[in-house]
Amino acid sequence: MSKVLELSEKHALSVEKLTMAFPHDGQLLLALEGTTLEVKRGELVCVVGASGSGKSTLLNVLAGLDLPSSGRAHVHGRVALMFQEAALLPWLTAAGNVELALELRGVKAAHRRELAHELLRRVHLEGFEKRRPHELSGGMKQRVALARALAQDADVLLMDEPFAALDAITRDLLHEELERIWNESRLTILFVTHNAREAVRLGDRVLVFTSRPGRVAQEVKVELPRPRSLDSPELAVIAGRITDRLKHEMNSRGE
Amino acid sequence: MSKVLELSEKHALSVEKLTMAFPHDGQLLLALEGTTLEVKRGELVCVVGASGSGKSTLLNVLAGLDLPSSGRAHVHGRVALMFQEAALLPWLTAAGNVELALELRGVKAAHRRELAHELLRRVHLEGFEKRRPHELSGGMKQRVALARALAQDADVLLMDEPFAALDAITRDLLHEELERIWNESRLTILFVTHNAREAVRLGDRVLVFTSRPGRVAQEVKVELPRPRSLDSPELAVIAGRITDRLKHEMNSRGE
Amino acid sequence: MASELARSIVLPEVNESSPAPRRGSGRRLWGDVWPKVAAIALILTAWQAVVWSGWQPDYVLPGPAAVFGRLAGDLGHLDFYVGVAITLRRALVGYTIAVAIGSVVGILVARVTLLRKAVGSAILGLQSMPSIAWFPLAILLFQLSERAITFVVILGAAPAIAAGLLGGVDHVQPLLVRVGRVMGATGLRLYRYVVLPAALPSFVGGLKQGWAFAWRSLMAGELLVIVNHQQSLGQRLQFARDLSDAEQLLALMIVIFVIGVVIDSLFSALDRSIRQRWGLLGGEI
Amino acid sequence: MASELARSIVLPEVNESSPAPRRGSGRRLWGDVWPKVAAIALILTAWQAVVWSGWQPDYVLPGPAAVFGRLAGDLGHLDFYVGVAITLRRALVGYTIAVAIGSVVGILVARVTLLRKAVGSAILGLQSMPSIAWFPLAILLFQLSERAITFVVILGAAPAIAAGLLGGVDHVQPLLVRVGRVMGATGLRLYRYVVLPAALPSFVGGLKQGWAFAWRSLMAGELLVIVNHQQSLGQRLQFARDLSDAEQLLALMIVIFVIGVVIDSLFSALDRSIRQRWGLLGGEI
Amino acid sequence: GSAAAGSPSDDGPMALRLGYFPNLTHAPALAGLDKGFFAGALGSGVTLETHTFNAGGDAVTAILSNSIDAAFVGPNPTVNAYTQSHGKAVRVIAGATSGGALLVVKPSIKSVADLKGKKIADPQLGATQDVALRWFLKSHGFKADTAGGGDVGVLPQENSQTLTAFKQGQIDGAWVPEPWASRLIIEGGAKILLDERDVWPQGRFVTTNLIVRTDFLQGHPKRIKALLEGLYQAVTYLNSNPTEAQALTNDTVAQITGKKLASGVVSAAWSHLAFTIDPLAPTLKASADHAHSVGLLPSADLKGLYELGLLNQVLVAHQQPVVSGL
Ligand SMILES: Nc1ncnc2c1ncn2[C@@H]1O[C@H](COP(=O)(O)OP(=O)(O)OP(=O)(O)O)[C@@H](O)[C@H]1O
Ligand SMILES: Nc1ncnc2c1ncn2[C@@H]1O[C@H](COP(=O)(O)OP(=O)(O)OP(=O)(O)O)[C@@H](O)[C@H]1O
Ligand SMILES: [Mg+2]
Ligand SMILES: [Mg+2]
Repeated sequence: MSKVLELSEKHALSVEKLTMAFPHDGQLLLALEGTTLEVKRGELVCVVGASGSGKSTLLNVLAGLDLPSSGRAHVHGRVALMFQEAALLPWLTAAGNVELALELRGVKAAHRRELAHELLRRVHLEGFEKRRPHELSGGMKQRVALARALAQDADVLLMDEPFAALDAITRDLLHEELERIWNESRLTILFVTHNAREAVRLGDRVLVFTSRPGRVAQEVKVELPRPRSLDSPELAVIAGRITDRLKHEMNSRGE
Repeated sequence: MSKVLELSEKHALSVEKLTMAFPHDGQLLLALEGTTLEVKRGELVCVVGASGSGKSTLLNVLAGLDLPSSGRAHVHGRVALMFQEAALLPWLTAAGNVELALELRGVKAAHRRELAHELLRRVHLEGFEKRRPHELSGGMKQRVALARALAQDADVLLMDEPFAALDAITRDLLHEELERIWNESRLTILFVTHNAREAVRLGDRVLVFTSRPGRVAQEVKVELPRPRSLDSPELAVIAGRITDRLKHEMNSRGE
Repeated sequence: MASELARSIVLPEVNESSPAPRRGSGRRLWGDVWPKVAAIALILTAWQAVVWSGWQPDYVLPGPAAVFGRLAGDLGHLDFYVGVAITLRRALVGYTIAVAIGSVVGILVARVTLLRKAVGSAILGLQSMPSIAWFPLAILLFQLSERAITFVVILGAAPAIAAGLLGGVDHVQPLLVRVGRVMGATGLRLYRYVVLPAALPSFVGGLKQGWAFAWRSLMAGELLVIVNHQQSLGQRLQFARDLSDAEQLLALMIVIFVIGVVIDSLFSALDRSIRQRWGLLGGEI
Repeated sequence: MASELARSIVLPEVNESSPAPRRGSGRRLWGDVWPKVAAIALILTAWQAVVWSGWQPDYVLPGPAAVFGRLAGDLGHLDFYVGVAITLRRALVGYTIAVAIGSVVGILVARVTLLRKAVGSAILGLQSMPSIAWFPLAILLFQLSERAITFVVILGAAPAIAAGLLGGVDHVQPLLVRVGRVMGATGLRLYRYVVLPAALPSFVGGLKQGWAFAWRSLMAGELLVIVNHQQSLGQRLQFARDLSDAEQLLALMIVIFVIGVVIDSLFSALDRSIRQRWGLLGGEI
Repeated sequence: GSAAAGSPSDDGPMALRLGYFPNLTHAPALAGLDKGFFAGALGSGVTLETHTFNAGGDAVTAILSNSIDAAFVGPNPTVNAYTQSHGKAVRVIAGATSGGALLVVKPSIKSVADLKGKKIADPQLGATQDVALRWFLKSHGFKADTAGGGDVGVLPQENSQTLTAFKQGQIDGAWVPEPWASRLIIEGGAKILLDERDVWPQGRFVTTNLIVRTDFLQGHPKRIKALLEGLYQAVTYLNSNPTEAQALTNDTVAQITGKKLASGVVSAAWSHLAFTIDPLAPTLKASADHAHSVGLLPSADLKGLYELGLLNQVLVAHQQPVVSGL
């Protein structure tokens, strides 16, 4: 136990030789194989990888939703997961979805409403509090899901392509917002994206996944000063390297 | 009738003073207001706009799924719509989803299987034919939806952020594939995206939408020779201009 | 796309969309009502036609006029309302308890794997047990009291309600459950906040079926204890049958039918409000 | 996030995931079976305990031994199997027709707005009509023939089946319907390829409830036509009751219950296969 | 009385659909069928189709809707069939059984006076036994309302339930037909307080009679006469071979219901029953009048109910005294 506590001082999240196999048609499909990675407390790590390379699978295992076929995944502290789909509860309003997260976290009823509205304001959704999911656009749903994930106020935040449905401008604003929140708390973030520039924009490190089965093929330390701009040439260079590596991965293993 | 026929020689799609209002809480939310646009036969037009600016609403009206509050929307010929969500039928396999589109189009049973496999191969999903939607990753689902939309072999293809869930490399491959298909047939495509560079990469023209209520704020003719590369500097310049315009739109109307 | 997918040649079609017409609420109401009126008129006409055709003598198949005359006669007696009230009270009491029991059993069976394996498949077994089979047990346990009737009603309705809930829980989208789990909802809280709301539509379906079971069990159960002369509907029905009184039987069938329709409209309103919330309305199929 | 969302201080927890244990199929089977066996044993023990307690004389509440003895006796006669076979045949015939009628009515009511407004709310009205109310009409239409029984069974089951289908159709995700429409499916094809498959889970629920209704109606309806020497289950049940033969009644209840459980297992298998396809399995709630 | 000339259709092959209950009180029907009396009398040109019923109401519905031609039923369904059809649909053409209804009570009840404050069950509100019980109570100065209250609580309920309720002590007695009365005595330890025969002149009152559709009677008088001949033989058989008849009846009932009655019950019940082809018309009329006077049923005009011409022809042929209707 003491060893674990000690570890937790440094690592918020550690994955060791994780393998995940899905049975299908009598065969096994390996989504992850021997994946190993570690994320320190307060770190913001981005994961990029080809479609189907097991990124979502990894997050699901880390969130405790699925059991791996073998290997270990530790998360120290409370976890929040923002799913790839918005996955809002259809019978609750936008605010209701956020309030539920607050309620389950134990926030008193008196504060919930106010806090939920504040969180929705942060994702630029004021005025849409009372709408139900089916009345929201794709990007709006994703932003509600972000507000809900933030509402959990977890120690570790797992995000699965959270800004995929957003236009460049809104995405930019939310990058800043996320960075600010991360700066202010000791939040640990594992951020999955398919956009190399976004990964470099946000991450302390970027992990490039191999194609299926997923494993860390390359680790890129991003040492650019923050705040970074998506359009800066230095960022573009690093992103280009990552994209190349990804291309190499996909060509060598076939997709 | 003859006038319509004449028109149809030139225009595959025309929208005139389209307004769409959603009632909520006693008020009306205007998703589209007085939107007017035309797409010529065989043209590939991209639409970019802020989240919630009515892009999906426009496509739904064009596909005949929703009735507008006022205005007109004409589509000449058969329409296929690729939804923003993958929207696969959960009880059918990947191939089954594609085959259903073929069947509804009238393709003989004998050919369906083969054709469906061919289409899935084109979206780089060989080997996943028999999987059901819940066994596919987010990007894979979107690719099945693409294959299904292509299977409809319509005259006009409406695409709602079709590549949002894909990594850069797969997206690149599918850009090429889409361009090839479009080149080979006289397909008309209206392509919604939130990625300005993608819009410039693909479109003959790019329409920039205002923030809600959506209207065409700017029309950018892209006169770069095809095939274009996402990384080319000329493309980046045009995309930058579009992004600026988008930013301007969002700041002026507030989002 | 090339050759295999070569587009069939079609003349250009014009899909034209124009604004949806709006109607006043008066006309809307009328639009809801007239089909029902027409259906009733149609049935009455057909019935009258059969009667006039002389297919059966009027004491076997009385005409609408006679039956409605009889019904009007019944409705003119206070007794009748008292009887209907007794029956409705019994139905409500039994049904309420059945909802409580059915819900709890449904949740337990859905939640506790062991329990599901042990008794899950017993639900349909119980449901298909006819009410009369329970009569002796009802008398054993509750003597000749109203509670014996209630017991039979509960045994009729509770399994259907449990089955509806169980079916709903089984078909909840796993993604929603995962959302709940990630938000830290476990055990009963997961049920309260995620699983049960998601299973609500199917549960309402089960409630509806449960009502039908409750009502039919009650009609049989009311023969268990004939306490007083304030004749309940079940008794009246049985007497009409014993007396081969076709007019009375048809009049009672109309009463039962109307009660069913009224109850249905309550459930329908509930169902519509759920569908409204879930955004399942308006998409004309 | 700042102050309002300041994280509560918690000791670091360790969520550790390790591989799921795999079990042999023999052990899995046993795992499915023993809870049922335990439940049965529990019930028998409780029953026996009540009997031994002397709460009721044994002719009112016979013990398990007596009842199973009686059941064994029944099972030793060919007659018994003939009777059960007759009942099952009637149930299947009536149920099959009810499924056909219920499905067609369900689809029509779901699809044709006019029809829904006209007769949609009549379904619960019909469902809550007790079987005995139909007896005179059944005799009128079909004399004292098997068809009279079938008629009663159909009237019992078809509304439940239609209601299940209707409920399912009403709760189909609009997005899926839109997908179908965009792919060019309209009218019946939209139903065949999209709406009905999507409504399948609720339809299966309706089929299950319909079976229970069919069976209960049959138990009553079998008294309509009594053929000597070929005792159907419904008749046996009634006679057991008429004769106050508690042993026989309990033995028959066991038979009915077992049939219900067997039928349930068929429906459960169907339901599981649907959930498997839809990816609704495995996510332990 | 238009039964003299048979119509042409009365000669060809045909079917006669006969309804009855698998019950001790229907012994003449059971014996007639099982010993072949009916078949023998009707001859090979008539196919005898039988239908068994459980409730009088169903039998009447069947006869009114032309699903059967003739049925053995109790007085209550007889009156219903006649009055519901405004005197048109059916006629009583013969009797079958008399007696067999008793008031049995807990042993602690020694006299009629002890009934005060007790709960007595009977088969069904408005049924023959219910009327008899209320009439009896009224004539002994007890008040009994139809709400189960008054000096004596009258609780109509099904006979099978009565047995259970009595065994459990929930009721103090019951006025029920056979074999329930005997079962209450033998299985439930009840004792007889009153045999209903004691309240009727000559100790006879109608329990079961044979009704036939009026059309059928008019169309096929020869067949009906043959049926009555068979019934005559059956009744004669029952009265002359009581021991054998008891066994036979019990067996036939068991064939239909799946269970034999305890032989003690059969012989006890038998001693309370009598089989007679006389429909005992006045007792039916009296019972209907009683029902009216205790406020259970509207008064009924039963004048044309009996059609005993054919029966009397049969009786005359056997040199028996003729019987009369109302
Ligand atoms: N429940 C499941 N059953 C079977 N196979 C699955 C399941 N979930 C995922 N897979 C398979 O595992 C692989 C990895 O899926 P995963 O969703 O983790 O990919 P991803 O990296 O998130 O891709 P994307 O970027 O497209 O979302 C895919 O090949 C997918 O088909
Ligand atoms: N069914 C509906 N009911 C009410 N409001 C709706 C409905 N559908 C869309 N809206 C509203 O219309 C506006 C435009 O939505 P739309 O989905 O067209 O946006 P979009 O441009 O596609 O955005 P995104 O890029 O986020 O997908 C949004 O404000 C949304 O809330
Ligand atoms: Mg993913
Ligand atoms: Mg959209």
